[in-house]
Amino acid sequence: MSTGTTVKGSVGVAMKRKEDPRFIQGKGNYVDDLSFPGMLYMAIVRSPYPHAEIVNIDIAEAVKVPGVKAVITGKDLEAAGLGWLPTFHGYDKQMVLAIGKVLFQYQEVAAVFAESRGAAADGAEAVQVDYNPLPVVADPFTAKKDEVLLRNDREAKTNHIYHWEVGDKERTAQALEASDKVIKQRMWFPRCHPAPLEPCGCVAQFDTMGRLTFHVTSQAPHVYRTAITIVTGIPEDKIRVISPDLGGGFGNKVPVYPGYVCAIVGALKLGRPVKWIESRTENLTSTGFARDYHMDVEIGAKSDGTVTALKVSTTADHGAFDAAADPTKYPAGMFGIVTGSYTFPVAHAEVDAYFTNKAPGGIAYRCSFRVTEASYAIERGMDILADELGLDPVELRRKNFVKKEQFPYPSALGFTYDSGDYHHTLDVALEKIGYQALLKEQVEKRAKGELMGIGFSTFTEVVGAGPSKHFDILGIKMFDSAEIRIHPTGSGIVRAGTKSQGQGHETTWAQIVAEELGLDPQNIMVEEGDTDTAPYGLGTYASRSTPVAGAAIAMAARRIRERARKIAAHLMEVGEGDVEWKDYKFQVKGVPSKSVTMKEVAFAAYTNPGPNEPGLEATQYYDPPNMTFPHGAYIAVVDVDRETGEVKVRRFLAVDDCGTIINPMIVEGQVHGGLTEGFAIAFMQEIQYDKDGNNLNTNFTDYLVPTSLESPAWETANTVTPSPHHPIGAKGVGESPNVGSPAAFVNAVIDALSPLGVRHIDMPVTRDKVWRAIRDAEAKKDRP
Amino acid sequence: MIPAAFDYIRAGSADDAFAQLQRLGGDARVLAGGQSLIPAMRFRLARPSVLVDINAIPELRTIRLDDQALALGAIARDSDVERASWITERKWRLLHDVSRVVADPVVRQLGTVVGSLCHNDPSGDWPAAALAARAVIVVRGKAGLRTVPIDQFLVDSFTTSVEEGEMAVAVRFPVPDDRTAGAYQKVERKVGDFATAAAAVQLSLNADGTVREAGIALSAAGPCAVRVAEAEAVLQGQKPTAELIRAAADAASKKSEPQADLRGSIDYKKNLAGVLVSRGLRQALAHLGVQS
Amino acid sequence: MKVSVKVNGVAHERDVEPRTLLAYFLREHCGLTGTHVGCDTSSCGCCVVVMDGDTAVKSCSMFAAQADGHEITTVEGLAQGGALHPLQQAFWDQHGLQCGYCTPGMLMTSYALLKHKPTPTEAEIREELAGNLCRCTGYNNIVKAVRQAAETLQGSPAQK
Amino acid sequence: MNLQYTGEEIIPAERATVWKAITDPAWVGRCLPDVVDVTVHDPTHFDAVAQVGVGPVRGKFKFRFELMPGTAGDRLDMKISGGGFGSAIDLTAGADVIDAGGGTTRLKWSGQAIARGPVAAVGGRVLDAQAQKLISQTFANVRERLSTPA
Repeated sequence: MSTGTTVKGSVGVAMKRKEDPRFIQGKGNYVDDLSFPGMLYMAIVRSPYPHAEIVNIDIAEAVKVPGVKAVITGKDLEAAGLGWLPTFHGYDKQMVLAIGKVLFQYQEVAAVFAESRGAAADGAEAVQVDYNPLPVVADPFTAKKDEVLLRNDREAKTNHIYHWEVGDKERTAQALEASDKVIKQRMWFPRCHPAPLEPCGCVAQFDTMGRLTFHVTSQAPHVYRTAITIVTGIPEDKIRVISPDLGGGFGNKVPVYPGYVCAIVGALKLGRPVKWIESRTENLTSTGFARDYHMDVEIGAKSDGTVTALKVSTTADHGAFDAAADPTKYPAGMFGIVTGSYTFPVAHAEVDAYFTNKAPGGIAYRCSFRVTEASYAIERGMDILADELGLDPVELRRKNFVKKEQFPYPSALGFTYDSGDYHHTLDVALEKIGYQALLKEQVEKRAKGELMGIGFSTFTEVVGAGPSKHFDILGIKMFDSAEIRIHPTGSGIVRAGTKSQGQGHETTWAQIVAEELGLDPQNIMVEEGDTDTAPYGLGTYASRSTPVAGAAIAMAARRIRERARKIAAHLMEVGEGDVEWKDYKFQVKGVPSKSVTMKEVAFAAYTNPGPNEPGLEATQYYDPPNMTFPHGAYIAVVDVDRETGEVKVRRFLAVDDCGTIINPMIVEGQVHGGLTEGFAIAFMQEIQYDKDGNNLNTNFTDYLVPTSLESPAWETANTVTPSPHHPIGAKGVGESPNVGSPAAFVNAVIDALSPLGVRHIDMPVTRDKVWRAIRDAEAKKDRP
Repeated sequence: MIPAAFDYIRAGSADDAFAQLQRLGGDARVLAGGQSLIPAMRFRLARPSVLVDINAIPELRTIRLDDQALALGAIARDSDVERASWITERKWRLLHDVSRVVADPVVRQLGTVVGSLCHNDPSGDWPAAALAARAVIVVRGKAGLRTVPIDQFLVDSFTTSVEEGEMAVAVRFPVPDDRTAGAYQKVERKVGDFATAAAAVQLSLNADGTVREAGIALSAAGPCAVRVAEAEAVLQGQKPTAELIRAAADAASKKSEPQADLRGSIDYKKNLAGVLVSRGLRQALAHLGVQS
Repeated sequence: MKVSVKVNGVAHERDVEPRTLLAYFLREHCGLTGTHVGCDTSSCGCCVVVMDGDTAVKSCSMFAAQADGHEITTVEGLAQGGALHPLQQAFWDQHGLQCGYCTPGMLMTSYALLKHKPTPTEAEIREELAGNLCRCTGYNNIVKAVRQAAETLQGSPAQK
Repeated sequence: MNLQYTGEEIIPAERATVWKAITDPAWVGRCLPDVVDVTVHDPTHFDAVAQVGVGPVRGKFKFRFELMPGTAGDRLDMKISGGGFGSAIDLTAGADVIDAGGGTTRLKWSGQAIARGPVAAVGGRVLDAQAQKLISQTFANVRERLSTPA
């Protein structure tokens, strides 16, 4: 029966990516690559004012521009009942095109449809808008005063959006009171932007029967389909959303943007396909930003360093609309992970969010819903505590880590950490970087007046949203799905509700299926992003693909295996109970020589299924029982130039524990990329607004993406603590490096400057800020 | 983003280009490397009605080095300088350094030295270098060719002494003597950014080690690149000591009148001006084998 | 206006507006969508193509009219006779790409780089690629890939 | 971005003459540097089209003016707004009109420019020079035109 060939395992193999051949030959298929007969281009007129009444919009000149077909404004949309679109967590809404007034600079005011990109831009330029400027609220602390009310469309006459809290406020206050030492620090995690290299865009077209095909840069195509139905009333069966190749996403391609609605309206109104591709400026100024959290962190401890309590009060700036993409019940996302890797007996976290005249958002940029903010707060806080107690930051961490035997560990803020071995991961990191030698070098350097710093971050993440009893977006539970079909000759197709943006799902999903079924991953095709073919899923963000969809795929494969077992029993003429799955094939228990491969079973499923149901297909929805909790130990080594404030990251080691590793090459690549984004956030990236509400970082000349020259060479390693509840023990990794690294970078800089008495610098840690901190510290020292 | 519509004229020769500019006056702009102009046009900040493209004129790409001067034609690319055979000679060290930090490596393939001087961005690299190296610009006007010393050429932010209808056709750098070296020190937030601050330095020494001529200039330190004559004077005729270098650096810091922006505050940039002049002088001296 | 450009060895003559950027000429008039556009400020390098065999240019900061009479090589022109170019192979082998959006530009800049510096050091590669942004890879593997390609093209190990 | 400028002009003319001139929209409009067209709407409002040409920023830009003469005849404020392609530039300028004796008048002026949108974000460094030129040159032209009898 068996051909005798050995089938190898596929999970854990550094398999080259199956998607790469098309990308390296310029055969990728991104939204802007699409072209359809009669296609029009759309351009958006945007407001230069952050807060202003719209006195008049004059489109007379614009419609005269050669090539311009139509111009629509907020009034037109409002009349059609399309004035507003819901934001994902369901308790705010966002204007599609400004109605009555504009609430942030670069807000969408009108849409122009034309025969070419150039004509659309000419038309947009010709739209005359008269504004009457209103007082601007450019920060949440001004917003809090409620002197200027921004959102008069809302019932509540306040700029306050929500108050959210978790933990025991009273006991935390008491514990802090009783602590030997309490550190307090205001930390700002600045507003940043995912800025994928491919901007957002779409092509909307209706066929002759009125069915909408909507190609769009979406990390969550099914959610888009549902959202389009909610906004436009087009029945969901009349909508096909296709998310083709995505040039990065990082959270930016989760929300539904006003431009998409305008393109659909234009396509409907004009009966022609409409393409809208935003410019880099539009991307940075109007689509989902991340962070903008002002966090007041208090940590209490005994004098020996044992932590006693944690309190974090946050003021959040959501901009003009609360367009965060957090799950409904979690307006501040997973911020409750702020107790980190440490055994706080009690803790309290609260977030108050405000509207301001800034771009809307609050999305999860390469992070599982506010986990980056939380990790930064606790990891920076632990360093400040170590400094004030005169303890080694490593020892302080080690002393307070959740111990291996404490898992599953119930945190003070309500999570149940699934698994981990924090001590081991840290030990591996210390050993690998040569901590003792670095400490010795630092002592020598300090004696010479040189500024060298070593910074740590030993973070715990919470990813894989999420269990349906807690998590939903627009009411839709955050499960995910997979459908697998095995073809007669032993190849197959897997479809999932996720959408890769570079993570390599076409490879890793195939590896999971191949591992579970003993097939060749090269012959497992992966298809995502087409709502007509893929089963419903919530998409790819928040490191949820592997924990949720990856599990669904493994479970679907196991379903197939169970069906295959029956056919194998039929083929080997034994009872089903006598067949076992061993060494990637079915064999008769105790008779290794009698076996059939999955390939053989697959053929039989279509040619000779016996009494069993023919075919070999399965669909599986997976509702995770818990989140997964990846962790890591990161170490940064920096040298600071006193004269210029320049920080050179000399070394950076990331030891990650993301549970079972499906493809080590891809995991390493994910870590490299996340670290580089973390590096950028720590040192150079910020969406800054001046006090008048002007966005100052509107393109890549001022919103800085590090190049190959600035980016450090990364060192990586892994420890493996499988998740006990995930079918293959995987936890997710894409976001860990972006979550964990900012604190390590900042901690290293502060460590370098600590001999001068510098305690904290807010990100981005620019040369100017470092130089100023040194200068001020030295001036203070010089004073008697 | 798409530029506003314009008419395009491809000049077949330098004479043709000049004639077109004379004919069109203020409505026309020269398209050389286009690496500043085209992005500005995409944002519609620049909207010339006619572009006169001079890229198809081989005579303007020439780089001529004789006993007196190095002459770079109007479309000699930054990368032509970066890859020139003579660029590794010590006396051209300033140009060497600059040619490797202008914009980014790909932009340098099209970007031109003369174009950068004509653009006269207050934070550009070539204007400061040209000041330190005492370059002259060759401008073609109604009365024929004239040479303009760089100090007179740079008038104000984004403004030069080239009048409407005129055309800068080359820049000439005097050939330094063999006891010359320079350095360009630039602090930028990342590759491709304009300078937060930058210092161009060129030193020629006498046989006895005293300074025969010093050229010191700053970028991002005012409305346009600025010569620090005070620092040059400090060094002139002296053996460069640590003390004199400090004095020159202090003069540079004092002379620097930067604007506060996303790149840094005024006091930070003033500090940098001094630090970078000091580092540049030390580096130039090190090239000359002088410990400082 | 008429513009005629030889792209990957094939002559393309099109009637375009003078304001047509080379990137859009290639993408929309020649149907070669491998060249991408990621910004408006010549910062990102997604649009890099090679002009006249060895000059990497940002095709979004150049008008198609300027390319008239020139030869342009795009990512689609790298593979020859069905065989991947050593750079393409190396980017695949070394996991030098993730989302793939910057990849064509990276490949073309690297292609021109290896024409000028056949055996670049790691530091030189990092310097020469600094006009191309990548948001996914952190560049480590891209640098490795260019080294591998250099070695393959040289048939011997590149100098360290 | 927010830019501030101040300056002073001594004009060889009586205060009343100066006042009459600078409160006349058609007259003021002609004082703008590189102005190509002035359209007066009413005694305090006019539009002016100016040819702007600094560095890469070149082209014709339209500005809307509102004159706000003080009742005491010693202070003139004006609001100027312009823009294009998603940008807005709002300038405010004010001048104290002071009798400086001997048939001369002192114009002590200050101006402020606020730019918003791409023009500020991308062209900010150019704009500073431009706004300064616009304001200072306007007042210089006031002096010039009142110095040379028409």
